Amino acid sequence: MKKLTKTSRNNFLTYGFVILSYVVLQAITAGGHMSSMLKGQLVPICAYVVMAISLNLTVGILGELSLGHAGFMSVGAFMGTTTAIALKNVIASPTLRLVCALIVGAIFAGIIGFLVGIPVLRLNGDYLAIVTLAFGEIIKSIFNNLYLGLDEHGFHLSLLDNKLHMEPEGKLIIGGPMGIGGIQKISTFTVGFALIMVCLIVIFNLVNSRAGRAIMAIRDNRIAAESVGIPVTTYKMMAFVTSAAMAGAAGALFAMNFSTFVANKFDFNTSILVLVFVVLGGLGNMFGSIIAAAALTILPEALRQFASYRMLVYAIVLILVMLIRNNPTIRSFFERFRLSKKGGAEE
Amino acid sequence: MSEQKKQRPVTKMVPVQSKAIVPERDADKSPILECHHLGIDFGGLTAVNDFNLMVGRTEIAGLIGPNGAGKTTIFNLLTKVYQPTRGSILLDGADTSKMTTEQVNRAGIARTFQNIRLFNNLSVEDNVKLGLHNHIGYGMWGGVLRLPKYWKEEAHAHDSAMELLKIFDMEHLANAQAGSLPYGAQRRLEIVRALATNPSLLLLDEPAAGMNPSETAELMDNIVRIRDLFQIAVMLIEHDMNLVMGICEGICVLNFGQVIAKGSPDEIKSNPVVIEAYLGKKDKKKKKVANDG
Amino acid sequence: MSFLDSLISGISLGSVYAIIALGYTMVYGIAKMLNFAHGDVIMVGAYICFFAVTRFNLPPLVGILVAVLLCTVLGITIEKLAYAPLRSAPSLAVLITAIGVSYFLQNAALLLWSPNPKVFPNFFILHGADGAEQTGLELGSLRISYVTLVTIVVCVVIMLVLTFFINNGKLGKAMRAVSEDKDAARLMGINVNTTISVTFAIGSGLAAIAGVLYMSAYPTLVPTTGSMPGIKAFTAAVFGGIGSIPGAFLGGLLLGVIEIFAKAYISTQLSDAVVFAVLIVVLLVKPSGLLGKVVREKV
Amino acid sequence: MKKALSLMLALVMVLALAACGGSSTDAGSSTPAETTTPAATESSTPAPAGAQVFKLGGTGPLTGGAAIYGQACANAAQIAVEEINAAGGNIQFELNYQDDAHDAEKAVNAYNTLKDWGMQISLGSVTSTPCVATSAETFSDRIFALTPSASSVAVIDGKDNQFQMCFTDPNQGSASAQYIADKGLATKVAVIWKNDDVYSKGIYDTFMAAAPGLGLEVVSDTTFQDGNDTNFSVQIADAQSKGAELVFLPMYYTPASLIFAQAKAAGYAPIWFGVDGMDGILTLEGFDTSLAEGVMLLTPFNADSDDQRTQNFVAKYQEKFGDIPNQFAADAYDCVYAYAQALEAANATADMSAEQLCDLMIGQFTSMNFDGLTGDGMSWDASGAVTKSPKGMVIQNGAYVGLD
Repeated sequence: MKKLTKTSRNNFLTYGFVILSYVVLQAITAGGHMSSMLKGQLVPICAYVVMAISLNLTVGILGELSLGHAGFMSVGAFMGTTTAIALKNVIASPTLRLVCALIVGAIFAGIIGFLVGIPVLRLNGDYLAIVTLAFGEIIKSIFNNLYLGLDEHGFHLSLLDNKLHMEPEGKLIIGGPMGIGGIQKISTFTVGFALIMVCLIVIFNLVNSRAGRAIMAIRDNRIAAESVGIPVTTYKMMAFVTSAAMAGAAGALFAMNFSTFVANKFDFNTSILVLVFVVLGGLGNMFGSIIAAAALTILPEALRQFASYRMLVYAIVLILVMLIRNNPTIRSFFERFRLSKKGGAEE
Repeated sequence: MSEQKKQRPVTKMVPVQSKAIVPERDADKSPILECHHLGIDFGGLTAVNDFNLMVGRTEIAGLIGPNGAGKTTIFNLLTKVYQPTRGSILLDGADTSKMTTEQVNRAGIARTFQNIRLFNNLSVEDNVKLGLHNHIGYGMWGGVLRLPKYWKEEAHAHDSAMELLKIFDMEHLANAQAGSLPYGAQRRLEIVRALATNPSLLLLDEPAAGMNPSETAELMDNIVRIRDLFQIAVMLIEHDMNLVMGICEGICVLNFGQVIAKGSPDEIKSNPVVIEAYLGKKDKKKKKVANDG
Repeated sequence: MSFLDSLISGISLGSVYAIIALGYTMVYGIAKMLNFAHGDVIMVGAYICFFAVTRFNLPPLVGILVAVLLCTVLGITIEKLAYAPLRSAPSLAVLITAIGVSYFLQNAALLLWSPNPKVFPNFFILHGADGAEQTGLELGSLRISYVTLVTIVVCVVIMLVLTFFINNGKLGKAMRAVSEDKDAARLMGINVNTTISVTFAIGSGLAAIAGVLYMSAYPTLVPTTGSMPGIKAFTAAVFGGIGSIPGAFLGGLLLGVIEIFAKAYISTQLSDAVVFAVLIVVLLVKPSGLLGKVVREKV
Repeated sequence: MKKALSLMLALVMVLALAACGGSSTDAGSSTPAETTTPAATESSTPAPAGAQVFKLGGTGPLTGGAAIYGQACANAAQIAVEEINAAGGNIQFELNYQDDAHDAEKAVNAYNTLKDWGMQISLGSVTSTPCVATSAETFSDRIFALTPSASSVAVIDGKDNQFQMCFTDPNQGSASAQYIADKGLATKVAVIWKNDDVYSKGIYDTFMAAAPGLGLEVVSDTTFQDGNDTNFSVQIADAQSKGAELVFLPMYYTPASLIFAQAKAAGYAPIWFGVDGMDGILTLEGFDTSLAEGVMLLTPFNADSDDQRTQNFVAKYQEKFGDIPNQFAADAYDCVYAYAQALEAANATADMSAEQLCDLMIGQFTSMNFDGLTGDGMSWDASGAVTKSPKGMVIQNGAYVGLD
């Protein structure tokens, strides 16, 4: 049981860190000491944290490289926001509406994740990565050409052209390349925090259960996993769909923090950005993902004093951090530290 | 699982050309494993051809032969890592041709690997629990929502895992990372993990590789003990002749993908064809004799 | 647009993808890393050639040589500073570092050369007897530009030279050894670091040539010029079987042809989606790309 | 948690940077921050006594693929600010342009940074999608915004304090169709547009809506996207094979330059008709201007104009930044001067809050007339849309010539 307690201790530290951060940030906001810049970033940070921990489920726990995670975020953003708009006159409470939107976003992203997973999970390595990239681009392409309107007869959907045949008072929701505009900004830091907590609980509980063990076993050695009777495809799919659904919820949260968003926002670069969070934070290390996502989201804003050198500095910081993190000397230094702390529990 | 087996029609036995090596005590029971004319080609190359074998319910069988003879390939065929090109495999009378690796395991074959395949980043206990995977009775939501079933089943799995680790006196290593174990312990852990799947046939691929004589001796005792304890069949590939001759009741010798001899340890020891194959004589002659066998 | 016209358009687009994919796949084949900064080295090469020719009035050939030379130096520098320290790190760490290098090159170019587009001169113009400029061959109603012809010829030459180079000679052998197993190669006395540096040097030199040819075909040069062909070339390389040099050529050509056909016969709006859908289908049928080696895991 | 410690160490660096970067911005809205654009360094002349220094902020893509537009605006606004400050009038500006990388999320971040800095009046955002996002913020924060170039209707739609210096997209679409029909340029028309771009799509939609009523037949309708914007052979061939006499190009000049070159190679020479985004094509470095011969466009600005102010501006811009300014730059330049005029007229003082200034500016802009580089006698209606006459231009011998 020693091991269980050790993992749970780490998990509880992560929960504690998230809760503490929330309380501290809320206190600062309540005290009026929060700058607009940071305040405006709270919800996006929550969304990116959820993106990072969900991608970490695919990349770190399942061990498959995905380059199209932003595609699921996109599905969640469009579907979630559509839901929120459609429910505007049905549910009065914005928070409740937001929660519904997050759930719908997650469900749709999960469904798309399942459909994408069927072909994707049959491949390996770089080929799997390129196919996820391909799906991300396809999703972007489709949303760039999708028109969705709502009138008294219900939803009207059209691909490629803006001919929805709506009643005159009908409202255009998704406008192809224009994305969704005029969004009521109902995302809040509290809901973002709650979403992070829910996702963390799901991931930690999943990882420390029968299913999570099976997923990690597939990562460590697929053939051995098959040889002990683990249905590999089922568990790969389970991880992939869970990850996609969380990304969908993150997308809905993200989208409703802005008055507008477009499909191009969720492109390859966003997928890569989230991957950077995951790798920087450490594969399979959820706490690391949270820190990395938050730090790297704030970093470009914090670098504004460098003006036009900002993104150059960002690139240099990114490279240096990767180099330092993977430097054998520094690594072994901490490795030694770690072993002595554990008191040889391993042998 | 056992119900499933009963429901399956017993496949009609195909006459096996070569001499069966089922030990006396299993003679009245149907064999756990039958291979009929099993063969596989890789591209144009025939890796295994016309492999016929029966293994008794509680037999310890040995599969030996020079390097590259196709021994591991046969294990891979039995566990469906490769699909056979020809022939059939009957596990407890049921045809496995439509099964995948994972289904074959659930039907009762567990194995270890020549190049150890542990879940290196997981703990020893988790490795064993993964062997127990199909015997832990809760699903994804049970785990995520931490339903009472989760706690009950996990506690049970923990006890079973510890029980199994006891076979090799490995309980104290339960929390160690599998990849950090010494070589011998890794081999033992692989056996424990395979046993955890509750097999009726255990395939061991060079279990004594890299072990010193005293470790090997201990391993021999343990293999016999496992067989006695779980009442299962064990089939092993091994180069250590002391081990093979010491514990195997039936031995099958392979060379160039063909069975060249079958029989008891004593018969094999004195078989000139086997000696030839091992010491290496001219190819022509070997082939001729092999066909006779 | 007639079928043949489309085909020629597709080949001319594909030849550009192919030449970029060649460098990509070579570096992948040997160093086993996805060098996401490859597209940006192409951009730098194009800028160097542009300035050499338009500002310093060097002849095009000299301009290309200067670009190849400087890009080779750049490639080695990047490798030494950013990738070599990560030799024993997980491959994803190197991937992220490559992305960092890509950001760096793009933003450095933005600062150095401003975001204003530059129009790249066309080197592949023949002057006819009447003094009229000709940019391509006319075959009846069909037209194929010299840039395309040159690109394809250069592609084939590079492909043959690379294949020959890798299969023969000491350095080529060392490269193959490193690609198979770095540790074993080291034990055999091969200098792994040098070999990988040379690989990057060659890859970056090829990038400069690719940059010039790419810009000759599609002459708008901006600091982000490299990012699109980078992704497309990655796709092409995977399409053909990543690591396979003929595969990159074939993958690039096919990608270009499919893209043009998708635009001509399906929809210009969804052409990207169609291209990627075809890619997915191909990979499902041939999971290691068209000419990729099927690696059977030894059990 | 295996790597937690080494991770922490690496992140200390990031956070240290974040902290030192944050210190200037996080310290709250009262701190006067340094001006931080590449272009907008400190305005050199000290403000004369009694002068009112207003904090003017804007966001635009200073990095990334759209950097050309953002930098043009930031540079031109800086020139205008320097001129105004140097002239030593009552109205002085402190300018702060922040990078938004053509992204709505980053634009809101940039806007919040400006708010922390104490921005009183805003230049909105340079490009449409970010500006739709920031305009929602400036609207709810009651900060007046005048965007130089974000032409989407969604920028000003339903927001009383959002104004534009440029035409709205629909305006351009219908005006173009009207112009083509009025002048009888063609009846068979092809359109090539960028279907993942708000600007292009906005013009396209209204052009398509207006065309049938004006007797224009759109025979070919093709698109391109980001990352798919180099090879136009299919689009050109489609227009050519369907016999389009005129090709309408609602896009920026970078892809247009490729279209001209590829059409020439394909032997296709229709009438080309562009919109304001086409402006800048003649100053593209290395561009063979003969390719654009005969291209018609509606643009409010012409860098080659012999107007004294324009020449003065172009010369200054070229001296300082080495490039010839495009229409984005001219719009931004006009924005600053329009502000100067409005603030002067309203007797605004620098100690006024953003909200007070907002009300004053709404009053001024809806009532005043402004003469700028991009038009004389500009006026704004309550919706925030500008009224100015687009000039029909045709390119002849590498220069713009008025069409009328």
